[in-house]
Amino acid sequence: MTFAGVSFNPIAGVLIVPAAAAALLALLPGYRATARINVLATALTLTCALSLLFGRPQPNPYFLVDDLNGTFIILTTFVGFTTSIFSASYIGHELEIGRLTPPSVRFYHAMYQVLMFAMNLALVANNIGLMWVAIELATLTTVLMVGIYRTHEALEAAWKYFILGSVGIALALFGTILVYMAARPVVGEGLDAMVWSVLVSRASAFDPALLNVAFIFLLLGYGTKVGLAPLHAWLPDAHAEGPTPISAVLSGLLLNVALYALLRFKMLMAANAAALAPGPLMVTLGLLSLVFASFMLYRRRDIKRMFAYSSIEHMGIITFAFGMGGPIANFAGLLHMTMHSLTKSAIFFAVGHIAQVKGTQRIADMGGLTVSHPMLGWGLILGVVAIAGLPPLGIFMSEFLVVSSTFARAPLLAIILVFGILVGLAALFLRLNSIAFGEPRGPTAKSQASYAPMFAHLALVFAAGIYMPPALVAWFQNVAGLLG
Amino acid sequence: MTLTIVLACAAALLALAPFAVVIGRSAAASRLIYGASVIVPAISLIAALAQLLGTAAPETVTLPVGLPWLGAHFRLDALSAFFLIVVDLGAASASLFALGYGEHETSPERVLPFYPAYLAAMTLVVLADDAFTFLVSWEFMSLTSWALVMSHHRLPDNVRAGYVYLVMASFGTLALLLGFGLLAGSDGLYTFAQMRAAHPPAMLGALALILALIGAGSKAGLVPLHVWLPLAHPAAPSHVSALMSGVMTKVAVYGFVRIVFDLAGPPAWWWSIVVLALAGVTTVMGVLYALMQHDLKRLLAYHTVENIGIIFIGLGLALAFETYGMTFAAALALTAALFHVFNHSLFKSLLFFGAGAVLTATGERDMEHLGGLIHRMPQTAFVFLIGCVAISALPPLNGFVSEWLTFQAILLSPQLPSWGLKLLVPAVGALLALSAALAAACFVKAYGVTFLGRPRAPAAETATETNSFSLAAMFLLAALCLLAGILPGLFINALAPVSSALVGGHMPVQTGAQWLALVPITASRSSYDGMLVFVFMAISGTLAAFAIHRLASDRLRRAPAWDCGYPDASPATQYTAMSFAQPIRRVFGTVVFRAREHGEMPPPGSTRPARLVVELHDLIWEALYAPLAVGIGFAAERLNHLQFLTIRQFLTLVFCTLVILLLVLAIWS
Amino acid sequence: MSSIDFDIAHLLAGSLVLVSFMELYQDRLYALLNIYALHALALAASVAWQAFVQDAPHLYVTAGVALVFKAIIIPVALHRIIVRLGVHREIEKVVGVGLTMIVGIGLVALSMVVMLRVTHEADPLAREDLAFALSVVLLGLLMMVTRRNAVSQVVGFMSLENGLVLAATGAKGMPLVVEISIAFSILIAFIVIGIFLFRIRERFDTVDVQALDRFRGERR
Amino acid sequence: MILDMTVQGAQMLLVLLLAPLFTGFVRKVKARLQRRQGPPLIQPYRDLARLMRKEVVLAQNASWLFRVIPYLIFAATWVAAALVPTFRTGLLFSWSADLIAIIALLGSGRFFLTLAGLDVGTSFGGIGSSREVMIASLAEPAMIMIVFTLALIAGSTQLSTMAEFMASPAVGLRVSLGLALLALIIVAIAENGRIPVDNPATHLELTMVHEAMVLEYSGRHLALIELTASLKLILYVSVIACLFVPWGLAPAGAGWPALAIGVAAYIGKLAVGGFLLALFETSIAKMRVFRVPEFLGAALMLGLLATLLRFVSGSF
Repeated sequence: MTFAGVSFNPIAGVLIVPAAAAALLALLPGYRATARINVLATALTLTCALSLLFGRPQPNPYFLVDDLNGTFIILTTFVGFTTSIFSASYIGHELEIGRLTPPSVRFYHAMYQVLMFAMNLALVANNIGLMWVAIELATLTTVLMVGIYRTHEALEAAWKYFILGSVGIALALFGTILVYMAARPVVGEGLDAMVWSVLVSRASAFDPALLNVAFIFLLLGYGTKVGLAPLHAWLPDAHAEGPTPISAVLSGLLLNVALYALLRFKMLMAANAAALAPGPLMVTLGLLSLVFASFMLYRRRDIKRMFAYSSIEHMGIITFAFGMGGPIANFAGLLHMTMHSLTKSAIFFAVGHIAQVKGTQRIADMGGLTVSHPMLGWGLILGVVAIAGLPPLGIFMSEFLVVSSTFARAPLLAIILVFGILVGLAALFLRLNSIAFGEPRGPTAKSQASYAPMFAHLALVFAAGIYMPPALVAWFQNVAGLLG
Repeated sequence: MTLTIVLACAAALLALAPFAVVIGRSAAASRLIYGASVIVPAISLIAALAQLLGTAAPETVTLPVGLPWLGAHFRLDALSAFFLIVVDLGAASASLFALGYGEHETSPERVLPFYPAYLAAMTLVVLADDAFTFLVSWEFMSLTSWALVMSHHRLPDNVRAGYVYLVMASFGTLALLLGFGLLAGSDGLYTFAQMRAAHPPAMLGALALILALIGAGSKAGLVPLHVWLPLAHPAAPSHVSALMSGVMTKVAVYGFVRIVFDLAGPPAWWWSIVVLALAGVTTVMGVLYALMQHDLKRLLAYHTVENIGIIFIGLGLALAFETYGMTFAAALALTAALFHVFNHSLFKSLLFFGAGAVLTATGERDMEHLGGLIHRMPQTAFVFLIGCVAISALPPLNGFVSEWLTFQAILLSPQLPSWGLKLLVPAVGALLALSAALAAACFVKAYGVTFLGRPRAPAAETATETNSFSLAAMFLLAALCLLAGILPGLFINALAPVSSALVGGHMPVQTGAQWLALVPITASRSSYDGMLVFVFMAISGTLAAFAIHRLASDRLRRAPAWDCGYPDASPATQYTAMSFAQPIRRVFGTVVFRAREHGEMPPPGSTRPARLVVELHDLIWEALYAPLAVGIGFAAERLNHLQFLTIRQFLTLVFCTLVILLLVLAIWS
Repeated sequence: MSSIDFDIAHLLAGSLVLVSFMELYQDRLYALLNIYALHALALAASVAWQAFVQDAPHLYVTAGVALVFKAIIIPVALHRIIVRLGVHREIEKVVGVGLTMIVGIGLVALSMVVMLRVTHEADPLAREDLAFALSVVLLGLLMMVTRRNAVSQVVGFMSLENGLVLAATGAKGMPLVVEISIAFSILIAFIVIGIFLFRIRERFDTVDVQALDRFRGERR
Repeated sequence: MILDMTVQGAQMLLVLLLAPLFTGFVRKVKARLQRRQGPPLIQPYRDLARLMRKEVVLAQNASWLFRVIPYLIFAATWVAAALVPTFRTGLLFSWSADLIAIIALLGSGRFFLTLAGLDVGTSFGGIGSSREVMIASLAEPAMIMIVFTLALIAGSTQLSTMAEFMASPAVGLRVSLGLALLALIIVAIAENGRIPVDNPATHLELTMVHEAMVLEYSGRHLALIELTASLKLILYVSVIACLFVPWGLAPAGAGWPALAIGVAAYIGKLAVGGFLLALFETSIAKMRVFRVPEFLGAALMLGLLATLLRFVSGSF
């Protein structure tokens, strides 16, 4: 589209801005301005993404924007923006207490932009090879950021993430190759056989057996990134040991991006009648992750690791919902994913500041937050209430839709689902009680936190739970229709 | 129109919450908030009364919030109106009480924001007309009351209570969610109107009943789902305890009635058996638990469990009669249940207010440290006594009337064809009678130990009468108890539209009978006239007093207590709550609680007094909940090892998953 | 394509699987490295052959990368590391060679079964190639899982990745093959460097031997 | 109407006046059976009169409730007694409370009496009250069960209707009736604190229940309580009489001769009942307090059994 005669392409915007910012941050000497540049760049990216609402470019062999990834792009850029604001104050504090050195701060911000670039690229890519490359780039970036503290724990977490991630990369690539093989006889050699929009239109003629094998590899490859049990191993440690903004981005965005890739291939599978239905596989993995993570929540002593497991739990629910399929379940899955991104990142904002004021991540060393730090305490409570799926916040709506629509179709699955949710809720509140209530424990120094991002997210979640604008609903329903 | 007013009131209450957050700590805050919470429910109460007594046609309103393509449906029919009256009456009186009581609140900023939201939530539950709105309001009600329970969070017990409460509440909500999912079907017909129209098959209806029993029952406190109730209700501030015990449990009853009588289709023969069995057990267990307590508020909470049992007995009978088309009997049973709902909301709130007044005056909930308050808090003592008489189902007060109606309903049940019911109903009747007698015993204990006798601790000696707002609230409820006791006909007539809407029939209009007597069936069969009994007692009592004082002596002299000649025994020689319950504990407790007593003799030479130790076991907790907790803990512990695997082992997991999936693929097709 | 071309491609791909088995069999690190060099060599050969058959010159690049980087640089680097860090020379196994072999054969059979379901219009070369590639991938994974030494696990990962390249090159006319192969080489370089940086003498499991139990997850 | 009024009034006065006499009669017979002279029949009246004239000695910390309670329980019991058909069914106000309500009225009487036991705050008051509620907690359900049985037979809970039905030949001889009668007698003994449950004559502290509760009462209050006790006794006897030996009861709207017969019959029944009670009391020993639950549990079981029989088939 054109603004004031200057031709402007939003896709280019969401890609070039972060890339340029990354380069700038990498080259620029000094670290003082970096945080501000970071915020500025993400804000710019967000505006570019929002301009997608007013018109989107034609799909070409490399890039595609439809309602599905439009949702993801806007969500990603928005959370990326708020997180950068949070990260400014967070990193500032880290710098003060000397956990981070100026060079590492520069490195951090550059990497942040690279990550944004990679995720946007993965989202807008129309070429499955490109998508693969982008997701792997994102993974490797986060690996580097997880290890940024250089402590033994951080390095080990990063290493674990790196190794498991690499295997995931390999599996995903193999799946991609198989898809190409399946497409080639039908579409013909060359680029077209990797262009998703072409693939999905011709998928009915593909060789089902090849597609099946391909999907299994893709499910495992990208499922590793989604953090589905039993492929989840990297996730808790990466969340716990990396800087909190990265935990927020990981939980809020990267998991979604990987899930997005899965959804694309699910659509591909669904387009071919003879291939095996992707639903049951996703349902199984989803339930497994949900129940497993809910039980893992109980023995957690590290607050960030606990919420990392809760992310696994919710990715399980989302995967389950998309696996069930159908207009209601898909809508619920989409809604749940959006709400989870917002809520979980808000929780990590709160947790980051809490860990900073308490000087530790051990749950045992924090207590009575509502007394010592009311804003943080109540913010955390609100977040946990939301993440536990209690009304009137948004996640309740999606869980309502998932459970009620499932129970009529597959009662047993719904009962397992409900069981998992309940177990998880009990664990979360068990910890919340000791963190937020009772006599204050640990240092009670005031924190110079930036509450704006946290409460902005929570306000959005709350609003969505009460009232969703019809336009958004129509949008989501449309996407649900796309997903079939 | 009415519905709009009511919804506006709910909205106003919701709006109060953020306002309370803003002004939370200021001095005038509590007066302001509670004052508003008196007025707004009062308005809504008037509207609801107009709806019920005017027997207007149901109104519906749909707001564009909530589930997007559905909207929030609200409906005000006779049933909703009745329960709305219960809710608003309780809310208004509680707020009135809190106008005075709130002054003593140590951390008002933790109570004020949630209180109005809680009231609004209860109102919305009763009005909701689609599954989503219902569940949102329902769980929001739990959430706000949880926050109120946590308001005194520095006591570890309260934190634990809040935890158990929230988990149980979510459990119930999820059960209801499943039930609604069932009734709504796969294509999501979430409005109650659609569910009514759907006529679910018997199988579905049955499942819905079970889920409703779990969901609503856990909120109402049916045994064995009651465990959270005696923990959470006492933990909250007293006016909130009153609302939770007196009103929220009734909202749960509403949920049950709405689902089972209105939505779940025609009942099957065994539904009533399940309900009656549970209800009978609940009734007796509740009162026995209560007898074992010496914490005043916990005792009251357990009595709520008992009364919920009585209500569900009525509902179960109504189900049974409805199953076999005995419309009239069903109407009688249902009316009895609903009337008891109303009565219990009155006197349970009253009693919790009294407990609150005692708590503020003495700082004590433990009866073993109280005593003799009747001298220092005469007015509180008086209204509390009325509450005790009412809840003990003694004439001429209202508790008796509803239990009497339930008995009448039981006496109609021999006509039931089902053999299971033939055997079950008399047993339930016996349990009901037993619980009535035990309740009387329990409140003799509660009142006698708290208000009568001599102070057992300095706190009780220095107590002073509570403030006038609280007294006003208590006297209001006491007056209503008396009114409902001596003129039950009026209230029962008001219930006619409800029962005719639910079971297609209602009791005969009561105002026809002579002297406003209550005639459920025919005058020759059974009748009761609370007013006459009351008048006779008043007349004969005053007559006797007058005659004796006139004709015989009216001289009076104060002297030390006689006590068979033992001089000035210390207050410690009085009967305590535990010792008062000892005979009953010996009779029932040895079985129900595995109660054991043994004396602890001090070793020779030590001056420590010998002590009598009583150990009680909560068998339900030990048999049901403790194993569950252990099981989950065990599973968590086992799975936790997966956190500590080496990278190679994690890779092995990935590898195995891959191989398994490939095998599946190889085998599949 | 003529049958002789096909047979040669088949032969090379098969040899790759064979070499994978030889890797599984090794119990000395140096020998393992040599075998891996052989593996890479076979890969290079088969890629080159593919380039010739498909007359896709860009594949020669991939072949070259395989030859230079994987067959020479990496083995030498690992050799150096072993010497420098004084890693134990013999390979710790989780399960015995025999069992590993049997499982490996099972995996090859599995990949055959899975791939031969592929209908016949996908040309035979692709099918066979894929079957072999899949077996190589699975064997590489098996190696990573059943070996304790970091070095042998790296080797396992690298042969897994060789399988990928084999598949990619077998996929006629697939774009980005070269880029992908190079990207993967870089990835492997990272891993090797990581091993060197973190002084991983024996295992992947931790960045430092005595840190094995002190720093893992919640144990702190 | 006038007649009804007078009859109702007469009934109230009759029970009130006869109650002490009946108590005296029982005592006399007991004394005779024990080969004693025994007090004269009118002794209870003398006691009441003397107590009335005495001044009240009130414990220091006795509350207003303590002073109100005697009148309360007297009123409750008297109203209850006034509604039991003694010599004529269909009393003017008999419909204002059916049998369940009458039992409940007695229940409220007991409720307040037990409170009185706790008011002064002495150990003996506590003993009395706690044991009383224990006894009541079993006696009341038993009584309700009995009412169920009779109500199911007579198809009503109105005493008048029940009595008329019992008088009618439609009753026949029924198992459940026998069980109910047995249970009712046990309950009546327990409720009135007679041997073997309690001993109205004793003041041996550890065995007494009713007397322990009223230990602190004196003067007119004590008089009222004594009067209430005898009212309760006569009430139970008349209930038994009108339910199980309803013969001679004048029907509603009957003329003077029938009424005369009714009164005479009632006096006769009282005499027999009193004699039997005295005989029973002299021939049995008081049981330990914690045997009482078993005794009453038996009554409860009997009542429940009778009700079940009625539920299962109409023919029992």
